[in-house]
Amino acid sequence: MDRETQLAMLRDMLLARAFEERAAEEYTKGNIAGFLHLYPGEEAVAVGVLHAAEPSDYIVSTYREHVHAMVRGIPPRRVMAELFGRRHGCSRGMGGSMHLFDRERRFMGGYAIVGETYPVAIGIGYAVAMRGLPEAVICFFGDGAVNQGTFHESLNMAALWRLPVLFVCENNRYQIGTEIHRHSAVAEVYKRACAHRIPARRVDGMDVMAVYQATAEALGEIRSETGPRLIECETYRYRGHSMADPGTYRPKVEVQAYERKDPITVAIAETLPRYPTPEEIAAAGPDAIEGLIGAMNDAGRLTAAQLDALKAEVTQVVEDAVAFAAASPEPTLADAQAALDCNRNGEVLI
Amino acid sequence: MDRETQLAMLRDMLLARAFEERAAEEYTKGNIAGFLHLYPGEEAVAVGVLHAAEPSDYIVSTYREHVHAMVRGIPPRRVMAELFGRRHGCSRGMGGSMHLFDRERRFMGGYAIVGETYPVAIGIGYAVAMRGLPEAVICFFGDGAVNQGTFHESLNMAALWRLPVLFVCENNRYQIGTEIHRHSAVAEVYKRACAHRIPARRVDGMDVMAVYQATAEALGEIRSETGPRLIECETYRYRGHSMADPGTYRPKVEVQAYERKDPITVAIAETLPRYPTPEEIAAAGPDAIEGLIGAMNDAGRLTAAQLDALKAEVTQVVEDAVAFAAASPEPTLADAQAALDCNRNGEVLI
Amino acid sequence: MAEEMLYWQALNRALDAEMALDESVFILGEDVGLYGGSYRVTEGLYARYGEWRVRDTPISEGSFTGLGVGAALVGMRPVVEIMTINFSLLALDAIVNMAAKVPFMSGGQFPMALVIRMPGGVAKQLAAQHSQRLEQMYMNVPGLRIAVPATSQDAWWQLRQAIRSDEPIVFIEHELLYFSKGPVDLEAEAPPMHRARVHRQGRDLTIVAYSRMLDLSLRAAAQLAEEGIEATVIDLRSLRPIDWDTCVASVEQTHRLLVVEEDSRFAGSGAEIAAELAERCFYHLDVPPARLGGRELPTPYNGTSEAQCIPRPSDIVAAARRLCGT
Amino acid sequence: MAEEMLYWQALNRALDAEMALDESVFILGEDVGLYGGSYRVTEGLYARYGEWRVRDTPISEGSFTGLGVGAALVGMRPVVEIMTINFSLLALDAIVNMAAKVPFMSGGQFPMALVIRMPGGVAKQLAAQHSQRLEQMYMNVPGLRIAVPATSQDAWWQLRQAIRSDEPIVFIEHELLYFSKGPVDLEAEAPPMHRARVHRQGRDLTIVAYSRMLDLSLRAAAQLAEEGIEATVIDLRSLRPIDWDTCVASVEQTHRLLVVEEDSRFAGSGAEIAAELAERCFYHLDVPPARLGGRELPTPYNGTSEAQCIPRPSDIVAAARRLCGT
Ligand SMILES: Cc1ncc(C[n+]2csc(CCOP(=O)(O)OP(=O)(O)O)c2C)c(N)n1
Ligand SMILES: Cc1ncc(C[n+]2csc(CCOP(=O)(O)OP(=O)(O)O)c2C)c(N)n1
Ligand SMILES: [Mg+2]
Ligand SMILES: [Mg+2]
Repeated sequence: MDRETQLAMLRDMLLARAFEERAAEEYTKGNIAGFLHLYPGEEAVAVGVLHAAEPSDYIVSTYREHVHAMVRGIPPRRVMAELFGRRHGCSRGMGGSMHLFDRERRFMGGYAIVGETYPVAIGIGYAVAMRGLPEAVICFFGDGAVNQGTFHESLNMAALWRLPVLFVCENNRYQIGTEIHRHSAVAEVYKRACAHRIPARRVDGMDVMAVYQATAEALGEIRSETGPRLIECETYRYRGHSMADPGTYRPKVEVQAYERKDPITVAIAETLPRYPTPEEIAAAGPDAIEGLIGAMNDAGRLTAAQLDALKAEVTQVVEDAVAFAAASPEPTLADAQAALDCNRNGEVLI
Repeated sequence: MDRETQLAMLRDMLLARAFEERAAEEYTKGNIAGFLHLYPGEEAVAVGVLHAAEPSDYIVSTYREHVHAMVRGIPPRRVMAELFGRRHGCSRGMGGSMHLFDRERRFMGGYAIVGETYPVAIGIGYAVAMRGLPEAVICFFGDGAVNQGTFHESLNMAALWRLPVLFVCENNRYQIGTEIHRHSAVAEVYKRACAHRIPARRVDGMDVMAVYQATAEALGEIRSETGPRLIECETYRYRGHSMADPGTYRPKVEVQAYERKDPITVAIAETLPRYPTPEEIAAAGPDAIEGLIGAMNDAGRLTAAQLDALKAEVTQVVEDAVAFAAASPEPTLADAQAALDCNRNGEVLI
Repeated sequence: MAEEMLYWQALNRALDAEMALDESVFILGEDVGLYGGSYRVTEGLYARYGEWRVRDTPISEGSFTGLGVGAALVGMRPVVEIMTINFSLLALDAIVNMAAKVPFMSGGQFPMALVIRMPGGVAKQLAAQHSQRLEQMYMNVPGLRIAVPATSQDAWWQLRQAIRSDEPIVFIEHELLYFSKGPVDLEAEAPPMHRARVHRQGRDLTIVAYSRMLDLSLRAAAQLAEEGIEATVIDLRSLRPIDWDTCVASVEQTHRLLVVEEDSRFAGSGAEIAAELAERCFYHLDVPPARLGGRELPTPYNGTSEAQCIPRPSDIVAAARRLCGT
Repeated sequence: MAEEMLYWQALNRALDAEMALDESVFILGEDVGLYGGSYRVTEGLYARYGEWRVRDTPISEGSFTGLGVGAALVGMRPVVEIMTINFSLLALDAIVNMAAKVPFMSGGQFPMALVIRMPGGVAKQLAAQHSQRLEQMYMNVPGLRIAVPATSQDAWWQLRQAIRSDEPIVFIEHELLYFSKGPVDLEAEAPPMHRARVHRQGRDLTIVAYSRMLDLSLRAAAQLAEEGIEATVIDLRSLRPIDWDTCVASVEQTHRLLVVEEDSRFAGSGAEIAAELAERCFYHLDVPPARLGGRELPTPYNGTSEAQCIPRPSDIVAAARRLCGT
């Protein structure tokens, strides 16, 4: 891989981390409301996948999609303005954090009802296949989302009609507070694709280069019209499920369970839903960002000064995004009505 | 297998065939209305599976369930009366052909929205597991039904919690007019169970002994608390999907397609949806009923006289069922109201 | 020039006409292709347009309706057929949470030229699960429009309008109307999709109906006329939006309102119609606004009971007589 | 003796009490166990009753609700929690096609002691998909009952009644009520689950509300009283059936009706309420029966616009003033 690409990926990961941490702050300050799902820890997935995609490809994402949106090219300003619910947000203040859209960049939306991304993705894939274009659709989803019926329904249709869809699982091992072994009989998500004979593989989702590589290969295969592919990226998130989930409830449950010493105590202790502690994160090996920095250092592709410059730049970008968002006006009810009427084409109803 | 069991199975298969052919007649006469889905050709499945089950097991079936109901022990009289929509029907005239129920015999219903049988079955299985009883639940479904989201959702939960459920696919290769290769990317239904690590196998659904054997084994495993099992029975139906589907439309479509000689012509010709012709049925080997008769003959377990007696008996049973149904009164609106209020326990609403 | 056509034929012609005109129109659903559609509505189209434009689907209502949503986002005009409205419960997330909301949530960036066709209503002894009239479920959803053609002419007009519209449209047919016949003028200009139509003018009461209840109401009106009661009969044609002006104008003349619907009466579609007209026409009404709907029961399989659960012309006549105090 | 309790605590106590009494009661839903429930309603129960009676499920709303149906058929009393009403669209087949119909279709052979709990309503900036009030979807379904507790006391009473009932019950809570406080008398005898409650008596108009709109209506009534307008405020507590007698008796005294609902007004729950009362109270009404509902828009994310889409006390006051001609 050329140095430019690698550097661009590093920059996007740094930006992602800085943006999300700042979003958390702004949420605490009350500038952002609703459910806010953050991405720290998982950056290598969005960055690796989307850098391997073409601008002509379509992206379908979930409610944890700020980073996907920015890597895709939506200006951080417009993403932050959407989080603030403002008029210059990429969804004009109507969608918020969970519903970022950008038609021009083929960012087809964040979907917040778990399992919606699959049918949307195969629908776009159907249109692409019908038109015979060399485009692909990238469909993101979590490990918890594979238990929604639409997963298998859509995979079957994608395989049956050889639709150009790349299914990307961001497996962070948790469905809110439920660990994967407690929600799925088969915890290796990629193995589920066997039910539809879709070629599938697992990659280290903390290694951006591995994600990039796997994506590039899969997209190549898809473009030669061999049908859908599935990639499972093993990753984890450092924070709670959303800002509404600080995880503080956990000791209490644990204590209660231990106090009672009933037969389920052990099961509870073993499967206690919790996010990794800083120590565990450290023990798990270098962070995706540190990993990339290390690799680039070793290869002589990154100096300390360059890294500092990148960090300064993304800090500046985030600063600017917040200032932009804060200055953007609030939408009015007339704006909301216009958003609803966007497809009415001037037809006058009663 | 002892001769008694084999004879009982033969008798049930003969009864099934005679009952269904008579139901078709009664439908034509206008005594039965609604959608009527018949079972000729598939007898070995219901008979083989249900003879291997215990009276304490629960049965959940589809809209093509007259035979399941009778093999389970619901008197043909009460099934026919239900088809007639009468008060002495097993659902008191409220359910009709697609919705046979018998609480006492643990016949938990025919479900007519494709895909409903799975969640009902795992719900009963959940209750059984919770109570720690040695009962099992048998869940029937068609090949088309595996594409409903509830299939994978329910299989996952069944495997995750090791529920005592035997999933039985009646694969007759058609979802109404759509052949299996046109509705499923993987046409071997049992292979889908791999997504949930459920032991699964395929058996010849035209061989009642094979079906019986496979079911007995699977139920044994389930009773030793090893979790769910899946059996796919390859079978076919001689008639159209329902009485509303005589299949007469087919030549027309074929002709139109050929006339045009456009690129899809070949595809249409190859995948033309149709039911097997009598010749094809013959070529496919002996019918399930003939097969069993032949085997019993060879083993010296059945004489011509015995066979004749059996046939006469089932004809008589069917005759009696029709007479009973015709004599049964129609339910009234008060009966319908009572059926709705069955769980109100006398509470007086406004 | 009008020609006689069955309702399903009018729908079939409408599909054919739009598919011929616009390559972005495609059909998908169970058995719509080779089989030709459960009610023949898509007959012949597979042979004419090929499998990509007339797609037989697996039994996966949630996902193939969602597929329609995705395709519409990139400018296609999918016509999704759900075999009956009863199965649409499996597709409600796609219809209510996606089709109706995605363009709005994006701030108005995306088209949603999606049509979801399905027959509703009670047919003949299909039992409770297969005999629902669920239109009221779609009425409370901003972002959707609902067309309910009652005649062959409207089937032809409204389906073409629905396909051309960039808004998501729930298109509710009726199992018992498919084989009803009526004149269709293929050249005549269509009124707006949501405009109500006065089928008969009378001075004594206003009957508001839609879908299959139109025909029943007209039959009742004919009988009432023999008794000297002259009823206006309005076919709403659209359940979202509803053409209030046409209804109000009529009630202001007749001073009596009878809403006839096939739904169970409690919280059915008629509730909105009656509530709104009660408010708008309050000072013009001589007697309480009345609703006649289906009975508060799941539909029994038994034929006699089933018939008693759905309004019949005689029920309409009786209700009208009560309103008119005769 | 009444003690102050948060709404979620009252629900929690009700679950605990019934689980202790009856082993056939079990809970299932996403994160109801170890996590303790998204809104804490099931807190502590997993530790107390174990994983078979408090079951964390995968994200499979359709099937785990259907699991509840199956378990109820064999005499269990499942309490299914759907995380929010918005996701219940994925479970409608289980609720409408199965829970409401299977006992009937079997001719009355099976119990269906199923409770489906879920919060509904607009919370705070969750955007269109997560801000729905879908209760009207359940109202037109014979075979279902719908409880909509507005106070901690009713949360305690009605949930216990729902669990004990052998009928399928849709139990709609409200995201913004979970942390509201109110007195709960754990010993007091409960009125029937469907009985409406008059929270305030006044002579000038009748305000009919439920769930979160009760509190808003009471606040509006307090303000109206300062202006000399005395409103009766009725909390329906149940949306199927509706306690008409209580409402009719009130309207006969006040001669003015205002229905306040959170739904988008068109075809919302208020339509049935207004239509039925318009008919029953026609000769007692002095002015047209009025409805105040949410705006005809998917809910915007932006906080200011969102607030404008839901009735506020000031809107209720204004509507009441209009009705009273002041
Ligand atoms: C249909 C549906 N059910 C439940 C929810 C509530 N919910 C939001 S996110 C989530 C967990 C999803 O887990 P996963 O797919 O692993 O994604 P992650 O949040 O870990 O990225 C749940 C249950 C929802 N949004 N939609
Ligand atoms: C959810 C749903 N969609 C569609 C239908 C209409 N329908 C009834 S039976 C059937 C085909 C089912 O095929 P399969 O599962 O193979 O069973 P078979 O009829 O062959 O026994 C369809 C599509 C339905 N009843 N329910
Ligand atoms: Mg996860
Ligand atoms: Mg089949």
